[in-house]
Amino acid sequence: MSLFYMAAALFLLGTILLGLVRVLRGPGSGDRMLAAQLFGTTGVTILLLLSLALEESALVDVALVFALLAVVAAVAFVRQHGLPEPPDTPIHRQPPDTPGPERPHDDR
Amino acid sequence: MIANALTVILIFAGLVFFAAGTAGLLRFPDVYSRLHALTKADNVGLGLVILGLMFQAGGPADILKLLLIWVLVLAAGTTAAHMVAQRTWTHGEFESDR
Amino acid sequence: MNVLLVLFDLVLLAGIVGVAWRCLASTDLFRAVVLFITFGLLLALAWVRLEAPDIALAEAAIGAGITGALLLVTLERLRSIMAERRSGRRHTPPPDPTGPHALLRALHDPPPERRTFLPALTFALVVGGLLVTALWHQPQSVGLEPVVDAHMDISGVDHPITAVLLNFRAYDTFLELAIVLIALLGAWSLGRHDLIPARPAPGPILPGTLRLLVPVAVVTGVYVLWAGSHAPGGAFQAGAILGAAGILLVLARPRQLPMAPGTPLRLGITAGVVLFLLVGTYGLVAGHGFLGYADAWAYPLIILIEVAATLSIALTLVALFVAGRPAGDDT
Amino acid sequence: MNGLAETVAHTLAPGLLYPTGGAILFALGLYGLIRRHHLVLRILALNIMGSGVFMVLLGVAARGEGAPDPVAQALTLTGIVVAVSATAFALALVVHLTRLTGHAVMLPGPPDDDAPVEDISREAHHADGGPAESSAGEDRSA
Repeated sequence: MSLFYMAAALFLLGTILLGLVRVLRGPGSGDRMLAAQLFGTTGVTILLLLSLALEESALVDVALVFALLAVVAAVAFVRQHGLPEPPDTPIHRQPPDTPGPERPHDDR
Repeated sequence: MIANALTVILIFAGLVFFAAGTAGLLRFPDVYSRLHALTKADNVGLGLVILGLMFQAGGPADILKLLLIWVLVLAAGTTAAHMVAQRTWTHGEFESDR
Repeated sequence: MNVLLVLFDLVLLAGIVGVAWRCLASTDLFRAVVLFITFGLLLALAWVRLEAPDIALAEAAIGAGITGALLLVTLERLRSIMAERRSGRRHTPPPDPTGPHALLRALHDPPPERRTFLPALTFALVVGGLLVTALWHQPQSVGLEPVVDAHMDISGVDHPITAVLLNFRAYDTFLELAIVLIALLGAWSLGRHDLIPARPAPGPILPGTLRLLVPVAVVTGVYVLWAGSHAPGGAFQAGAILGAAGILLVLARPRQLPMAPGTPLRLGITAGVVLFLLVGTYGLVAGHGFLGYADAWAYPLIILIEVAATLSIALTLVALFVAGRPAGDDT
Repeated sequence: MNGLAETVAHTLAPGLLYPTGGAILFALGLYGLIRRHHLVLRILALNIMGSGVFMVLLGVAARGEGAPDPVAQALTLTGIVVAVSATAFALALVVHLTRLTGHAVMLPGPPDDDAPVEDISREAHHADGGPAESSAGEDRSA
């Protein structure tokens, strides 16, 4: 059985590493934050699987703490960019294929 | 024996959902559709894995702890998705200072 | 099983090193911070593989709860300070917050210069190579595990790490609490805190989540503190969890930070160090040496110190997050 | 052939694999610390170096059979809490510096290292404000 748990944990670790592409590529900061949040959920699952595979029941507590505090970074993220916008500010949404100068700089 | 088989099946189903969530995160075109990966796919995947692990739990306390973890992750995922979506909606997908 | 474990280790280490590399290579600071949050998550998995669930617990609370929020709020403070300075300049047109060049550079680090490439690379390679060589040729030793194991019955607790932290090497823990306190004094010496210049998202969702999360966090903190006497857990982890819950509360408050009354706050922040010092001095007077306990009293004293240390660490972490003296405090 | 397999198995044991990874992290953080100019990035680099040290400590503690060394784990635990409070203090200093000077970038030194000390003090550059120095910080380090 623990072989199966370990394989599942390895698979989930692989999905985290794949999902890193989204953090690296963005393009918006919302995308990056979303990906980090997703890693939290996957990390909780990996910890639960490892707790059975390695027979270490304390890992359930670690998973509990991760689940409990997963939301903190997201709340901090929302508190960014709160300078009061002038009332006539247009919501500066632009189509993703416009190569505007404020496109996030990608240095790869 | 049956418990083991159920665990394997449920965890396997959960992994499929995780894979779907990652695919969604990578392939969907914009933030709003990528939110599905967070709020739906991964939370269902975690739910299935936890359901599978419950068959291996030692006692009612362990089962309750696993359930609590799922509830907390659900709450965190919902809140985070809501806040990321709202912020993207009010500030635009690309900020001007990066 | 062994092959899978080795594969897991290799993939995990590759991920950790890769994430650290991309984090330090980022020109976009926000991206670097998100990568650093992911780095913390992967590190917690590495600590699990190294049979250190205590460290994983602390890393989970600090990496997921505290560091990420701290860095994101710092970025926001930097951005708003720079925006203010730029708009206060006389000869430039007022910045257009939506304009392309308005704040382009605020949270942006230009790629490094070419001329530092070779020296930096050589230096890092030499140091890393020396470290790896030293570590590979280190003689095998059993460490201090047998010594700790032999003295567990007089330590007053059943968990070796708690025994080391609060009995065998209580000195370290005492000085560590003092260092955390000094960091806070340093932050306070910089003056009043800045408001976090943003509103939280309006609507019922965030308050509703808080109503679920904060009580559960308090219960979890107490549980982890209690578990520390016989299983992974203890004062640091509990303090980090409670501190993260406090940071969540601070973040969710609209606009204004909670006004902590000065005196109780100071008492709580210094409680750990003061109590540790009192107990240590008592041990000195009673003839057990500084920070020594009578065997029969070890358990209650350890619990007492741990409770005080948890309170101090939690309050100090929240105060460090707010970064600045409490408002309405004119000393 | 047998010896080779044994060497590989020995090398891939967590007690040797993770300290090596920790050393790599330390070197990587050192490299980033030298190369990057933004102070927040430098703090991240210091944190990565610290994590490398923790990984070395815990990896060495986990070597061999039996339970890992609890003293090394306890030291790492204190180290993590000290690291997070030091990081918080450093970030507060960066915010304060930005409020005073208007930027959080540590500029590279002047091209010739023998220049008089006054030339390195950048606060005068930035304190008075004006169009001439509008982006001196970015231009010099770009």
